[in-house]
Amino acid sequence: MNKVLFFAHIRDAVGQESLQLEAAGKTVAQLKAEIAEKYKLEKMETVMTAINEEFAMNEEIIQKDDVVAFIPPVSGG
Amino acid sequence: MNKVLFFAHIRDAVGQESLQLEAAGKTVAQLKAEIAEKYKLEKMETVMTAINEEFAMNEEIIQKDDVVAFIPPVSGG
Amino acid sequence: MNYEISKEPIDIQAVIDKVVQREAGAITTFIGTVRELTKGKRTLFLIYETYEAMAVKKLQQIGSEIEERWEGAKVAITHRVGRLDITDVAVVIAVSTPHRNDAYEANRYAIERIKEIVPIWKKEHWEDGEEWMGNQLETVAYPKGHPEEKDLNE
Amino acid sequence: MNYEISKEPIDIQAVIDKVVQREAGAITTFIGTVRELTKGKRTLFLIYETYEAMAVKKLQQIGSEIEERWEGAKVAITHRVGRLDITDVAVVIAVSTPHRNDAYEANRYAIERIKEIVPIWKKEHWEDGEEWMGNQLETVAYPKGHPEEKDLNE
Repeated sequence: MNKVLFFAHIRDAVGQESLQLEAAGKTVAQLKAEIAEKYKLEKMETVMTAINEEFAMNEEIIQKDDVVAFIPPVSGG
Repeated sequence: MNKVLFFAHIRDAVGQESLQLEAAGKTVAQLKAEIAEKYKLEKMETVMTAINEEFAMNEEIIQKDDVVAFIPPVSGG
Repeated sequence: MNYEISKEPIDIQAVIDKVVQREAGAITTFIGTVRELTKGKRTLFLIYETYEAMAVKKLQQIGSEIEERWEGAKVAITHRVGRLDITDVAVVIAVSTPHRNDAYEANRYAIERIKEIVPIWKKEHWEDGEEWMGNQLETVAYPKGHPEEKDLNE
Repeated sequence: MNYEISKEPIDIQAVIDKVVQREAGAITTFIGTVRELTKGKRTLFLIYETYEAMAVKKLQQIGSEIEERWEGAKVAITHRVGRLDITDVAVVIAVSTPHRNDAYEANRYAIERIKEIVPIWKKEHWEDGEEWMGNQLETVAYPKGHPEEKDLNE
């Protein structure tokens, strides 16, 4: 299983801080597209993805137990 | 009379923090030359002069009661 | 613990103390505060949210980048999260270096990088609504899934 | 009292507090500390001396120059005098501005101007002697009796 974390406006749209789901074997891009469709998320092309707390490319394949996080454009500072 | 203030290495060379002397009517350059000769001060071309707490040009004429200060190259900060 | 996320008000002096070194002649700090007006719109308060574990790692990465790029630099960064009111301190960056120009440049590098890669988000609250802020340039996209060049805009 | 000469250790937070403003999103500080090694020579301690009345005026002038040049800027500067040991804080410059780039630039301007026009002198004490430091570029002269261009060197 994989834990998927949401933040900021994505968290508001999904209505949860995280989900448990099976994503092993999928690419980042595939998971992103599925989540976007399910929760009607927009502007996903501006959203980065992290795997185990490091930024990941769209082509990267998610492994068993990986923690995936969707990172909208940041606005700290 | 005029008060003349010394700082840093000039104060060390003169051996006093200030002098009372009559400088009214002299230019800054004249007073500087006199003091330099009397106390054997070197590198006076790097020393600025202030009259009443404002930088003064070499040609400026010292007035009665003006406070004159010799300002060696500063090194604050 | 030079890189922290804090739920409490930031003790600026404590951040500065972390970078004091006998070899350093200069310390710069950047203190980001909550501004009341942004483009004419009045902010009531902000909420900062973070992905804390990753944010700390990314702050550490920024510190490493600086120490590699500016010789002798020492860095400490604390970012606050939660609710912040006008004039509250959101972030403190302290950088010490042997020479002062480096302290300014390295500090500026740190704030730019924070705005690029550290997972922290702010929600602005106004009288007539609220919104999660993007990267301040709302049109910016990262087609490759991660930022590749510096966004130097505020 | 945003411009001060102090015989006591400087309270950094107190200097920062003077520039907090609701319109400012950024505060930068420059903290000049006593460095142990300068060009390989070991400093034991420093003595700073000042022409205090004029120094305060010149600090005020620098503040005015900044407020004229960077819109919305607020400035506070405290310089310490007397004996300072390694890592002691000699000067604190705090600048707040609406936008952060201005806060860095205005702060840097302040330290450069201090090194040009504020009558403060330091005497370095080493194991084998002591010396009043000139403007760090010992060859610089001001043939017209006052500085006319910026000395940007450290």
